[in-house]
This record gives sequence, C-alpha cells and structure tokens, in this order.
Amino acid sequence: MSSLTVHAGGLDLQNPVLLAAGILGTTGASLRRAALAGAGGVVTKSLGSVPREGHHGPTVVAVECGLLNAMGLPNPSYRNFQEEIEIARKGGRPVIASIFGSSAREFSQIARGLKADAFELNLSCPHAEKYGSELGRYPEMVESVTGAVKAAADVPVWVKLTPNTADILELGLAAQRGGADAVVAINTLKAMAIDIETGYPILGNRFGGLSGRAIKPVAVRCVYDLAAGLDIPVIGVGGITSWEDTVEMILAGASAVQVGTALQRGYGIFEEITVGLARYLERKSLTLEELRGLAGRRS
Amino acid sequence: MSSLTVHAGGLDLQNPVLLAAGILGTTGASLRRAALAGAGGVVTKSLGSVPREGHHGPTVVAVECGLLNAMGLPNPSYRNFQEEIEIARKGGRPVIASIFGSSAREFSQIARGLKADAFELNLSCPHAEKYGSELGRYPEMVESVTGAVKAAADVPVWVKLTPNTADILELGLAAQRGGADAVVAINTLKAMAIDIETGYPILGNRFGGLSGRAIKPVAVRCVYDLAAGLDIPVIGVGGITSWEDTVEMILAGASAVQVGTALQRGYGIFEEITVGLARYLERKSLTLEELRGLAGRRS
Amino acid sequence: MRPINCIIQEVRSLAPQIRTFQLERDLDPGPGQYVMVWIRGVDEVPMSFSGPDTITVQSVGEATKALFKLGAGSSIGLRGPLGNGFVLRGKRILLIGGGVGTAPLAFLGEQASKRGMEVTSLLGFRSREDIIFQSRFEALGDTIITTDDGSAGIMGRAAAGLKELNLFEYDQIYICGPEVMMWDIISRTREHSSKTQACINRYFKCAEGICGSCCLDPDGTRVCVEGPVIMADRLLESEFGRYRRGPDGSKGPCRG
Amino acid sequence: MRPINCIIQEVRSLAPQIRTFQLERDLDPGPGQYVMVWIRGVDEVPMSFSGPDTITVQSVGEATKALFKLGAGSSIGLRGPLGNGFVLRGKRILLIGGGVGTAPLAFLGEQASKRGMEVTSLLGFRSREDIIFQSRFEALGDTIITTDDGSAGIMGRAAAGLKELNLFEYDQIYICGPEVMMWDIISRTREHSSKTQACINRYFKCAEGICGSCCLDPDGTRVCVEGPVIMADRLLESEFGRYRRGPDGSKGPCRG
Ligand SMILES: Cc1cc2nc3c(=O)[nH]c(=O)nc-3n(C[C@H](O)[C@H](O)[C@H](O)COP(=O)(O)OP(=O)(O)OC[C@H]3O[C@@H](n4cnc5c(N)ncnc54)[C@H](O)[C@@H]3O)c2cc1C
Ligand SMILES: Cc1cc2nc3c(=O)[nH]c(=O)nc-3n(C[C@H](O)[C@H](O)[C@H](O)COP(=O)(O)OP(=O)(O)OC[C@H]3O[C@@H](n4cnc5c(N)ncnc54)[C@H](O)[C@@H]3O)c2cc1C
Ligand SMILES: Cc1cc2nc3c(=O)[nH]c(=O)nc-3n(C[C@H](O)[C@H](O)[C@H](O)COP(=O)(O)O)c2cc1C
Ligand SMILES: Cc1cc2nc3c(=O)[nH]c(=O)nc-3n(C[C@H](O)[C@H](O)[C@H](O)COP(=O)(O)O)c2cc1C
Ligand code: FES
Ligand code: FES
Repeated sequence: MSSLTVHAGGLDLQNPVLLAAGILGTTGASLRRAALAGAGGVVTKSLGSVPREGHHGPTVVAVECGLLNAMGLPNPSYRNFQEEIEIARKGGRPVIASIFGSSAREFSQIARGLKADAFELNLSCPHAEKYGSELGRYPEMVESVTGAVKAAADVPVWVKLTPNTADILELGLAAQRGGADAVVAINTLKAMAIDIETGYPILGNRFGGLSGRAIKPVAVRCVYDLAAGLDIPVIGVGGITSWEDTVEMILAGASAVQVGTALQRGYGIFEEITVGLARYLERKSLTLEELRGLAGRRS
Repeated sequence: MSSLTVHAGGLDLQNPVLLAAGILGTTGASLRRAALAGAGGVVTKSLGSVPREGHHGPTVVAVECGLLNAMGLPNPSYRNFQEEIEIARKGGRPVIASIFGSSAREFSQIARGLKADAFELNLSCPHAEKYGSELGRYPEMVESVTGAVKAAADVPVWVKLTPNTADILELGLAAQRGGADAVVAINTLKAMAIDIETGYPILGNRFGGLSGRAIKPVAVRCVYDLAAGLDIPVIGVGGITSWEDTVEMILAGASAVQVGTALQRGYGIFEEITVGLARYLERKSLTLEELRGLAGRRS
Repeated sequence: MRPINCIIQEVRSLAPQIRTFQLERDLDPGPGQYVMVWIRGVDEVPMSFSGPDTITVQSVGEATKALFKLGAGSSIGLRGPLGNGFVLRGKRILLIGGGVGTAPLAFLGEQASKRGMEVTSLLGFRSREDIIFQSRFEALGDTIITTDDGSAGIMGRAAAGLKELNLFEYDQIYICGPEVMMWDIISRTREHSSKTQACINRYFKCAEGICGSCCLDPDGTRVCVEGPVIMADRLLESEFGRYRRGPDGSKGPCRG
Repeated sequence: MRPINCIIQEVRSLAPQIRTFQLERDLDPGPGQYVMVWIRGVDEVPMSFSGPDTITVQSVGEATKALFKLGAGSSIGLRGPLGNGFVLRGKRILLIGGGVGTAPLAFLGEQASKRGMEVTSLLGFRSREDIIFQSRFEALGDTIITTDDGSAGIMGRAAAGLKELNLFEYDQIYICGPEVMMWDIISRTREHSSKTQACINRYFKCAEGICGSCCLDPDGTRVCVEGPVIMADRLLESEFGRYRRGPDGSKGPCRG
C-alpha cells in the first residue's frame, strides 16, 4: 500500500483525510469514533467563550446536491470542552480545536485557555452575527486575529477561509502574513431555501451555508488559487464525497482534506476514501507529494 | 389562467421567465426560437466591441449538479449583431442585449451603437480577463459603468451582478445609484474541475463559472438580499430548472427570472415553467405581485 | 429532502397537555420512527409516529405550544420518516410505556397484533387524567396500568407493575417513556436487556447524522440515524440514565 | 459528464493526412453520433465514430495536429457518444460520402449490412492517394468511386457519380462529406430530399445544446444535440450550403 502519511500544517498525519469542523464534533465520543474509523485527524465543533444554544430549527435542510445549514455555532464554550478533547485524543489522531470569537482578543483568550494539537480559526462561518465571515471577509482582520492567536498558542494555527469573497487569495495571504501554519478552504457558501407552499425561509435563521457536492467545483478553484499563491499548506474542504474528489483536491494543491457533509453516509467514508486514494497512488505509481498541485504544473 | 404579465425593469413582459445571457443567444434564430417557445423575453450572448473567438475547449464540463463553463465571451462584436437582434425580435418578445467592455467608455460606446429593447451590463462574467467580474467586483466601477450606459441609452438598463463577493447588496446599491432599471443576479460562481487521470484542469481556460442546480440556493439568497435592500426590481437567475424553482425565486423577491443551464433539456422548459407557475398561482389564489418577496414578509 | 407540506386534518385532545394530530399524508413510517415537525416561524422538533398518519404531542415548551395553536386545516412541514424504528421479533411481546412515550408503542402493538403476535402492555402515567391510548392497548391484549398517585391501576411508577409480569415469557420487550422511567426499568431488568428495544430521546438538531448533537457517550452513537431505537444492553453501557446533553452540547440531568 | 479517460490502442494511417485512432473503450455509439475529443492542454473537438471504437481524423489545424502527435498508449478525454445519429430505414440504402466524411458512413453501412440491408456506395475523393475505406465499402456492396483528378474511378466530384445511379431505387440515402459537396448533391436531388439523411458539421463549442454556437438559420436547430444528422429537406430551407458561422459566431463561407 502506498503511504498516506503526510506532514501538513505543522502536524504529522497518518493520512490526509480529516473530519471537518462542526461535523459530529460536539462530543469527545463522536470525534474519537471518527478517528477510530480512519480519519487522519479530527476538528472539533467551533468553540466560543460562552455557551451558545445555536439557532432555532430547522437548522439543516437538504437541497439540490447539498445541504444548507444554520446551526448558529452551538457549543458549550471552550471551558467545558477540554474533557471532550481528552476523550477525542483517545482515538490516536490529532485533535484540532476549531475556535471562534468576535475579536482578536477573544480568539487568543480561548487559544490560551484550551489544549489541543492545533487550532483552526473559524473566520468563515456565514451565518452567525459578529462572528465568522463577518470578520473573515476583511484581510486586515484575518491577519490580526491570526497574529494574536499565534502569539498565544504553542501549537500550529490553521485559518479557515470563506469563499464568499471576490478573491480568496487576499484572505489567504493575510493569514500567511499573520503567521498561520496552514489555511483551510472552504467554509460554506452563503445560501438560502424558501418553502414554496408558504413562503417561509426554511432555516430557522432564514439564511445559512451551502455545503456538499454542490460546492466542490468552487472549493477546488479556491484551493487551486490559494496553493498557487501561498507558501503555507492548504487544506481542502468542500463537497468531498469520494476518493476521486480527494484526488481532485490534492491535484489542485491541497496537502490534506477535510470531509463534512459526506458523513451523512456514515463514518465508513474515511476508510472508503483512504483505501481508494492509496489504490490510486499505487496504480499511478505516484506519491502524495508528487500528486499535490499537479494541476498547477500542467499546461 | 392566472395572468403572468409583469412590468419589470422598464419592460412589459408577457411572462416573467426569460432566456439568460449566453444561452442559445449567439444567433437571431435561436433567440427567436426561445421567444416562440414561450420565453417572456430573451437576452443575447454578451457582445463586445471587437469579435472574439473565446477560449479553447473544453469550454463546458458537466459536474456534480451543474455545469462549468469558460466560453470566453465569444461574439462577433456588437457591430455584427444588429441584424441578429432584428431577427430575434420577430419572436414577438423583448430582446435584451447583453454587453460587456473593459471600461465605462467601451460600454457606453456599444450601447450607443446598438438598438435593443434593453441593455444588460455583464459586470459579472468570472472567466474573461479585464472584463466582467474583474470590474464588477468594485462598487465604484459598477456605479460608473451603469451611469455611463444610462446616459448613452434610451432604453432600460439592467446590471448583472456577480455572486463572487462578500456582499452582493453593495454591488446592487452601486447599480441603483448609477441609475439601473433593474439588477440581474446571479452570474456563475468561480469554479474549476480537474481531470483526475492526468491532473489537467478540464476547461481550456482552466477556470470557469459554475451554473445550474448547484447554485440555486446561492442565487435565492442573493436575490433575497437584493430585494430587501433595493428599490429597483431584481431579476433572479441561477439554477432555475422547474416552476417550483421559479416560485422560490419570486418568493425571494424576484420580479422576473432567467433560465440558463436548464435549456440543456430543450426549449420546452419555458412552457413547462409558465404553465406550472400559472397553475400554482391559481391553486393558491395569488397574483404574481402578491407572491413576489413573500419570504421577506414571513417571520 | 426539503420539508414536505402537510395539512393537519384533525386534532384530538387526549389529556390536558396531550393531543393527537391527524396528518393528511401517510408517510409510511415504521413504529419507532420519527418525523421532524416544522412549526413555521418557530422551530423544528422530533416527534414519534403514534400511527401511520398521526403524531401525539405533549405540550412542554415553545414549539409544542405553537403546535397546539394549530387546528385542522393548518399546515406544518415534515421531514421523515427518519430513524431506524422498532424491529418486531418473536411471538409474545411486552410493551412498557410511560406518558406520551406510549405513543409509538400503541402503533407498534397494532402492527404486532396484525401479524398475529401476542401483545401485553405495562403503562405508567402520573394520574388518571393523564392516561392516554388505554383502549388502543386494551384492544391488543392484557394491559396493566400504573399511576404515580394511584388514581387508576396500580399505584406507583411503571416499574411497580413489573412484579405482575414474568419477563422470561416474552420474546421481546419494547420500551418508551421518560428517561428516568426507562432507566429505572432497564436497570432493574438487566438479564433481559439483550431482548429489550428502547426508543430514546436526545437533543436532535440536524436529524441527518452529521451535527453530532444527539451522540451518546461513550461510543458516539448518532441517535438520530442509528436510533432512536437502541438495544437496552447497549444503553446500559452508555450515558443513558445518567446525563444527557442540551442544545449547547453540555451535559445536564435526565429529566423527561 | 466529465470527459472519460481513454487510451489510444492503435493508430493507423489511411491517407497522407488521415488516421484512424483505435480506442480502448467501446462507448456503444450509433453511426452518425460523435464524440468530443479532448486533446489535453490543446482543445476539444468533435469527431464522428468511424466504428464502434474508432474515430478517423483528418489533420487540418491545431487540435488535429496535436492529436496526430499521440501514438498508441497515449490518452485522450472523451465526452460522448453525442448527437442523434443516423436512423436506418428500408431495405436498399445508398451511402454518399466525401473524403473523411466517409467515416461515419462505413460504420453505418456495416450495421445496415448486418441487418440484411442492401448497401450501395458513392464515394468522392480528391485523388487516388486520398481514398480511404475502399475495402470496407466494397465488402458491403456496389461501390462507385470518383476522384477530382481522375486518378481513380470516375473523374469529377461525387455528384459526377450520380448519373450511374437511379435514386428512386433507394429507400433511404445517407450523406456525409464537405459541405460544398453535400450541398451540391442535395440541391441536385431535391425530389429525394425527404429520404436523405445528412450528417453535417457546424462549429461546436459546448456540445450540450446551450451555447448556441452550432445553431442553424433560420429556425435555430441546435446541430450538436438535434443533429448532427438532419434531413436534407430541412437543410434545403436552411443556411446550409450558403454560409456557416465561425468560432466568434459571425457568418463565413462554407469550406470543408
Ligand atoms: C426521537 C424523538 C421522538 C420524540 N417523540 C415525541 C412524541 O411522540 N411526543 C412528544 O410529545 N414528544 C416527543 N419527543 C420530544 C419532543 O421532541 C420535545 O418535547 C420537543 O422538542 C419540545 O420542544 P419545545 O420547543 O416545545 O420545548 P423546549 O422548551 O424547546 O424544550 C423542552 C424540552 O424538550 C426537549 N427538546 C426540545 N427540543 C428538542 C429537540 N430538537 N430534540 C429533542 N428534544 C428536544 C428537551 O429535553 C427540552 O429540555 C421526541 C423526541 C425525540 C428525540
Ligand atoms: C459532428 C461533427 C463530426 C465531425 N467528424 C469528423 C471526423 O470524423 N473526422 C474529422 O477529421 N473531422 C470531423 N469533424 C471536423 C473536426 O471537428 C474539425 O476538423 C476539427 O475540429 C478541427 O480542429 P483543429 O483545431 O485541428 O482545426 P482548426 O484550425 O481549429 O479549425 C479548422 C476548421 O475545423 C473546423 N473546426 C474547428 N474546431 C471545430 C469545432 N469545435 N467544431 C466544429 N468544427 C470545428 C472549422 O471549420 C475550422 O475552420 C467533425 C465535426 C463535427 C461538427
Ligand atoms: C452541519 C454543519 C455544521 C458546520 N459547523 C461548522 C463549524 O462549527 N465551524 C466551521 O468552521 N465550519 C463548520 N461547517 C463547515 C464545514 O466544516 C465545511 O467547511 C463545509 O461544510 C464544506 O465541507 P463539506 O461540503 O464537506 O461539508 C459546518 C458544516 C455543516 C454542514
Ligand atoms: C454556457 C454559458 C454561457 C454563458 N454566457 C454568459 C454571457 O455571455 N453573459 C452573461 O452575462 N452570462 C452568461 N452566462 C451566465 C448565465 O446567464 C447565468 O447567469 C448563469 O448560468 C446562472 O444561471 P443558470 O444556472 O440558469 O444557468 C453563461 C452561462 C453558461 C452556462
Ligand atoms: S441530530 Fe445531528 S447528528 Fe443527530
Ligand atoms: S455547440 Fe453549443 S449549442 Fe451546440
């Protein structure tokens, strides 16, 4: 079997297929289960400084080729999450804590108070007021938040970017200037669904974010642009549902990938992807390293 | 049958379902055919000031739930298109000329030289250097181009916006300030697909725009945001494939819609949608007017 | 799947805070499956089917109160049927229900009976006026009722009725009710736990198996898709009966 | 559909600028259908099937030249089979081909023959050395060949061979070749146009029926999906033979 180990964003990963933030990441048990099912690493639900119940339901709605969600960042606060992280770690894979705040200060306070193998800064959630992409759309904000967390943390810091922008590379460059060890792209696309029988927006929050197969071509493009323009690694996420999608994302330049919505099909997705990826590398006699960013070298 | 006539963006339309720009819009004959098949109006292929052959192939690739395209704005120039517009008009429906340029001057020069029932300014094509969204991402540019064309034209001016931005309403407000009679949203999402056997980006242009069912939730959201914040009408486009999608777009606030990728299924789509829409209005005892923007009034 | 629009055909009041909503559509659910009920403009909450085309709801908070305001002719949005549902096994089965938790069991019992199974029921309620579905259960077979206050049947919790029964006589046991009651029974009947199917509640947000809100410790079982029916022997090794998580994901006590 | 990866198994040279590419995959095309051939890094162009798993290509420009650089073992991307294809009708059929346009007809003739139809062919080439597929057609039935320079068969354009034939004898006529040649034949044989199926070329960009690049005047027929096979009587009422549009959509003369 081809080796799938990879060093990415300051972490040594058994394989490059991670669990995405906010997916089965509310408890240590579910994170550990993803690790045991074969994820190369797991990202927690985004954690803030105070408990949040999130938006009213419906919080998700399945649409054409994807999922809309507006969870509203429910979480028990980082203070109540350390023990979950310890449980998650029993899966034997790196546990990356996704964190969010409304200012550089709030971000760095959380980073100081929490122990994890790395931090992922949620500067990209498209449906929580004062958080996520409301900060993350501004390069200066991305840079200052990243810098503040880097100063506070002694583990790698990844920055998760929003695709709801004219030029995601500007945001990636800002993260790099701030000292990020990797960027993660993409979070969901701003989107909405309306009930045609009554005219009600379906999500409790009216708006939400689109994930799943629908957004993969957008994610591939973002990863390609980022990989071409950055020196730090890019972690690709968005619509990955198969080993083929994973190969496409790595060809675009991703050092590792994250899987979210496809977990609808169950935890088996990790093994499905890693086995498929290993077989592909074998058939092609390529290493992961050689595969990475190949699309940028073709012309 | 419920009436589907509507006055939108300065035009009287027999029905609110139009043919989108760049779809079967290269010849007068195909535009006329769309009109005869039941389109409420037809938009031409985007026309520039000099002939362009467009990008090398592949120019389209079908992806998960949508289509990627990078046509590269092929067109015979507006000078060679007037006779096509005359033929298109024989379909008995308004013919809207989509035009593009790299400056306000170029836009207004075309608008002065071309006769059509309205102009649609392509400030949103995501894959042609120096054109489209490369101007349209900047509110000041949107405003100045709109203003220049308004000054040059004696017919309604619609502005087609890009969703590749953090806040499409900023762009819509700019168009409104420039004097636009309507905004049209959305053009395609920046996207890409890579051939996993060889690593080649599939499109001849490497990048392209995503259209079709995948983008509908993004389009609905954009239309909702625009309708909530603008005084001028919004024309909804993006992923409309059925009468249900049309209803959803009108609920979001669209005064009319345009159909693009769904023409893959043939010209019959116009009748399918208009008949379905009329039946729906009848069943609900609603007028188009009452339906429009209902989602914004629900809470 | 987007929520399906569904007209409420009839509302029947069963007890002071419990009503059955007759739906215009038969979504072909299995007993133990649930549906996400969208009360538009308010919230979306999980409800078990109490029949092929009914849900039976206890009013406890915002969403259920809003639902109680809807009468025949009103419409709700439905996502479902979801979850695994009960599996019918054997010839003689025992149903143990508490409060509104009797709803999916009445539905189950009727299917079992149609298949020729012998059905016995043990049902616990707070008081005489809270009793629901009594005649539905009695039509199926022997029915023991307990009330906390003794106003009807045996006085005490449902567990008080256990001594009337020999659990070895049943091929399969099905249980649904408040967590404290279920825990009480399951932990008293450990030797039967591998033949006991429990329909449990957790806080559901997505009902798609991806948000993690409903996951059980310590193995991360996603109750919304791998449940809500879970074998009691697995529950005995879980958080069940000890704590449960609220909407923000933090642990709390097991009321209700 | 994304392009399917396909290995070229063999390349056979048929004439100075014409080669047949044997594909590793049988995409189960019908005669007259085409495939979009992606020569990676260069362009994507339409090619008719000359057999169930072959295309036969004349080198005329950038994409076809790049294709000629690929040998056995190289790979191309394929989108197809696309388009409507020929419809076989009747018992006696006539094939009229010119140059590389004989490719889909050889494929068609072989299918017709298998179904027991009687096949006659009239084929025009520039010169003796440009003749392709002669033995394939001869194996099917009577074959008349013309060459512009008289170096083989009848001297003259394909139309020169018409006088050897009584077109009333054929139930259906199939034609494919350079537009000028097809136009020449179709306009000389108007009384047969309702039984003549022509496989034509237009500038294809999307091959999905949405870009409009291939549309015929005056009715807007999308040749890429409603064609490339079109009845001659409809062509007589169209732009065919008079002009065609180039990649920028403007009208140009009908060469080739
Ligand atoms: C699989 C399943 C089946 C159920 N079947 C029934 C039934 O047949 N009849 C019935 O009356 N009730 C049933 N419930 C419980 C019902 O979902 C809650 O009573 C309802 O959600 C309360 O909402 P509320 O807004 O009225 O109350 P709130 O004031 O919001 O909450 C009251 C309590 O209800 C529970 N609750 C609230 N929201 C949810 C949620 N999204 N998911 C799970 N629990 C929640 C919590 O324990 C909370 O403390 C079921 C729950 C689950 C998980
Ligand atoms: C349905 C169909 C079936 C065809 N079958 C065959 C075949 O079996 N064998 C064969 O040799 N040729 C076939 N052709 C023609 C072939 O597509 C062109 O020769 C080829 O595209 C030339 O590309 P190029 O880059 O080499 O030449 P270029 O230098 O780009 O162009 C040379 C000429 O080829 C034509 N052409 C170029 N690109 C296209 C295009 N995308 N679509 C249509 N025409 C184009 C134009 O007339 C152009 O003037 C077919 C065309 C069509 C539409
Ligand atoms: C239900 C749900 C919850 C999510 N929660 C978070 C979150 O808390 N933090 C975050 O950064 N991203 C969150 N995301 C975004 C995902 O991590 C991911 O970026 C996105 O869904 C695209 O990947 P996918 O198409 O594989 O799902 C969430 C996505 C979904 C569907
Ligand atoms: C093949 C193709 C060509 C297009 N050409 C143009 C164009 O020339 N000008 C323009 O403004 N939009 C163009 N568009 C965008 C469409 O008009 C429309 O905004 C977009 O496709 C979303 O709608 P849909 O999902 O219904 O296709 C094109 C889209 C496609 C698929
Ligand atoms: S409710 Fe989301 S995983 Fe179960
Ligand atoms: S090639 Fe695009 S419509 Fe035919």
